[in-house]
Amino acid sequence: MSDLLQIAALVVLVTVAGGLLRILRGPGVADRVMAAQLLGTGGIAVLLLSSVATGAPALLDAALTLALLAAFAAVALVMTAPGRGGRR
Amino acid sequence: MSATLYGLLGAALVGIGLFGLLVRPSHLLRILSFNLLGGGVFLVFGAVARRGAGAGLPGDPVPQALVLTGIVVAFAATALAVMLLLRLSAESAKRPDPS
Amino acid sequence: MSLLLDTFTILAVLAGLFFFAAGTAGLLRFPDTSSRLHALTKADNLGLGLIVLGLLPQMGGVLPALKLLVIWGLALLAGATVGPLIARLARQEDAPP
Amino acid sequence: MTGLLADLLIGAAILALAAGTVTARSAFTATAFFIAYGLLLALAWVRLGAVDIALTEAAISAGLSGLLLLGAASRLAACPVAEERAPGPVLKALIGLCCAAVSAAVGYAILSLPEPAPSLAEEAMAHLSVTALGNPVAGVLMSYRALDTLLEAAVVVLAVIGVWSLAPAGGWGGVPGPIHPRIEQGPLALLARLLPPIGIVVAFHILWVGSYAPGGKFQAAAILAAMWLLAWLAGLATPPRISSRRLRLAISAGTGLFLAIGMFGVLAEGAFLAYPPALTKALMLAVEFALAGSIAVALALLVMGPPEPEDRA
Repeated sequence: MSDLLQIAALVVLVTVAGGLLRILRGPGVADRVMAAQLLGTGGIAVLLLSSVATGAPALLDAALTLALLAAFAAVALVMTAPGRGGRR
Repeated sequence: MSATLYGLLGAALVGIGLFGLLVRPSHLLRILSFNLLGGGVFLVFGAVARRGAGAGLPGDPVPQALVLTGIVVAFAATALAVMLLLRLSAESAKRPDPS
Repeated sequence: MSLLLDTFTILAVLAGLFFFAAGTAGLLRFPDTSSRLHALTKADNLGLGLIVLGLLPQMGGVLPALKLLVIWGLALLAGATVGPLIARLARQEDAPP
Repeated sequence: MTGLLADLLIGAAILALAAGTVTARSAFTATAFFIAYGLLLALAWVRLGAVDIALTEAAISAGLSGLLLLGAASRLAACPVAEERAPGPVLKALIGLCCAAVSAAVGYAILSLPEPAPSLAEEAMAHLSVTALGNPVAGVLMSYRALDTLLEAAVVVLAVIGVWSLAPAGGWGGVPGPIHPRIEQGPLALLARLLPPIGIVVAFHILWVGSYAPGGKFQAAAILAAMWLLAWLAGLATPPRISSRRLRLAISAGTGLFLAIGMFGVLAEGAFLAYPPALTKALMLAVEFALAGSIAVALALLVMGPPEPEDRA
């Protein structure tokens, strides 16, 4: 069971790393914000899966913090994004 | 194994951060680069802590505690640097540079 | 009983992984921002939701399970908030300046 | 096997994001990379067995730094600062070589670390029972590296004073930072009303749990600061004027209490920051709570920035 969950965490990590390509490529700000959001959600999933796989309940708290702060970071990204037509 | 790997990653980040700090003219990018450099140093500490695992702990708590304080201090320094930069930009907006 | 629960966990986590993979593939392959946003929200809400659902029986207690649900709720809240903001941003970007 | 693969993936992603930050064309893109880098660094800390640091990294690098730097990037785009010329290609190549040499030297040092690794883990665990704390990192922070913690709290207070002293003429004593219009409806208004109460509960949980498991004052403070900033962004909470005595007291209370307890140690036990055995846990918890509150206020004020001139606000 624990091995399977560890492999599942790895798979999520791979998809998150794939999503990073979108951050790197852009082109718009919206795309980068989306990829950052996926990174946050994926990070939460990885932490949850490894928490159960390795029996480390502290990782749940880490996931909780990440869930709070990922929402915060995404809001910050959107609020401060370069305005109209800001294709960078 | 993972300790060495992240240690080497830290070493690479130190180089990348230093490069950005010296090469990029943008002030904000320099602040970011400096933070990358700092992150590299923290990772080296983390690698050393991980190697010192023992007594039922996943890592030596002393370097870990140092990194913990280091992150907060680095944030305070970054905030001060950013605010200095913003003040500079407000000043140059008030008095347009003739050149 | 435990075998049944384990099977449930594996199935739900697998389904969650599928949505994560699909969401990322959509984020990478879809041609425009709006359809990419569509793909992302699936990965976000369903992928994490199914993984949380699958892990629930493995938590060995009501309180950790509750914490797990709170984490999912926060992710949902964040997704629901940021989704419309991203859509607005994307519309602004597509519109001529 | 899965562990090694995960390490390689996380490492490669961090490296790519760092390179992206340094080579990005616009400051906004670079900052977006930097936030993603902070999130991944948190995962790296988990892999290194340092959950305490992972929590701090997630809260500070991804959350607070993100808002600070993004806000700066958008304000700098509005009125840019004169920059020096970028170095030419030859000089760039030379600098690159030198930086690679620095990296190689640090890498060589990592590869030639002594075997078996020196460690203070045994000693830290042996003395942990004295502190009555179950979390070794918190124990280290509160007992034999207490001076670090004290100085760090003082540094944060000093940084706030530094940021405030950047107030332009006519701004001193005013409300810190730009003023955000109140957002009455829409998704952000909802989030700014829903998230802070949950965040405050989580922060207290992290703070309390910190005495026996990963967590503690810094992590809790960063979460609390983020929640205040969220309400500030949505225009729901206006920070008090920096001339307010209560605000100044809130920032310095934690450090002041820690200092006072340290001096009490001189009187009671004959050494600075020595805790009387009977009171150890109570004193440490008092310091933890006071510092969490003070650091939270200070961190949020660092992100908000100095007050702006009254006439513009």
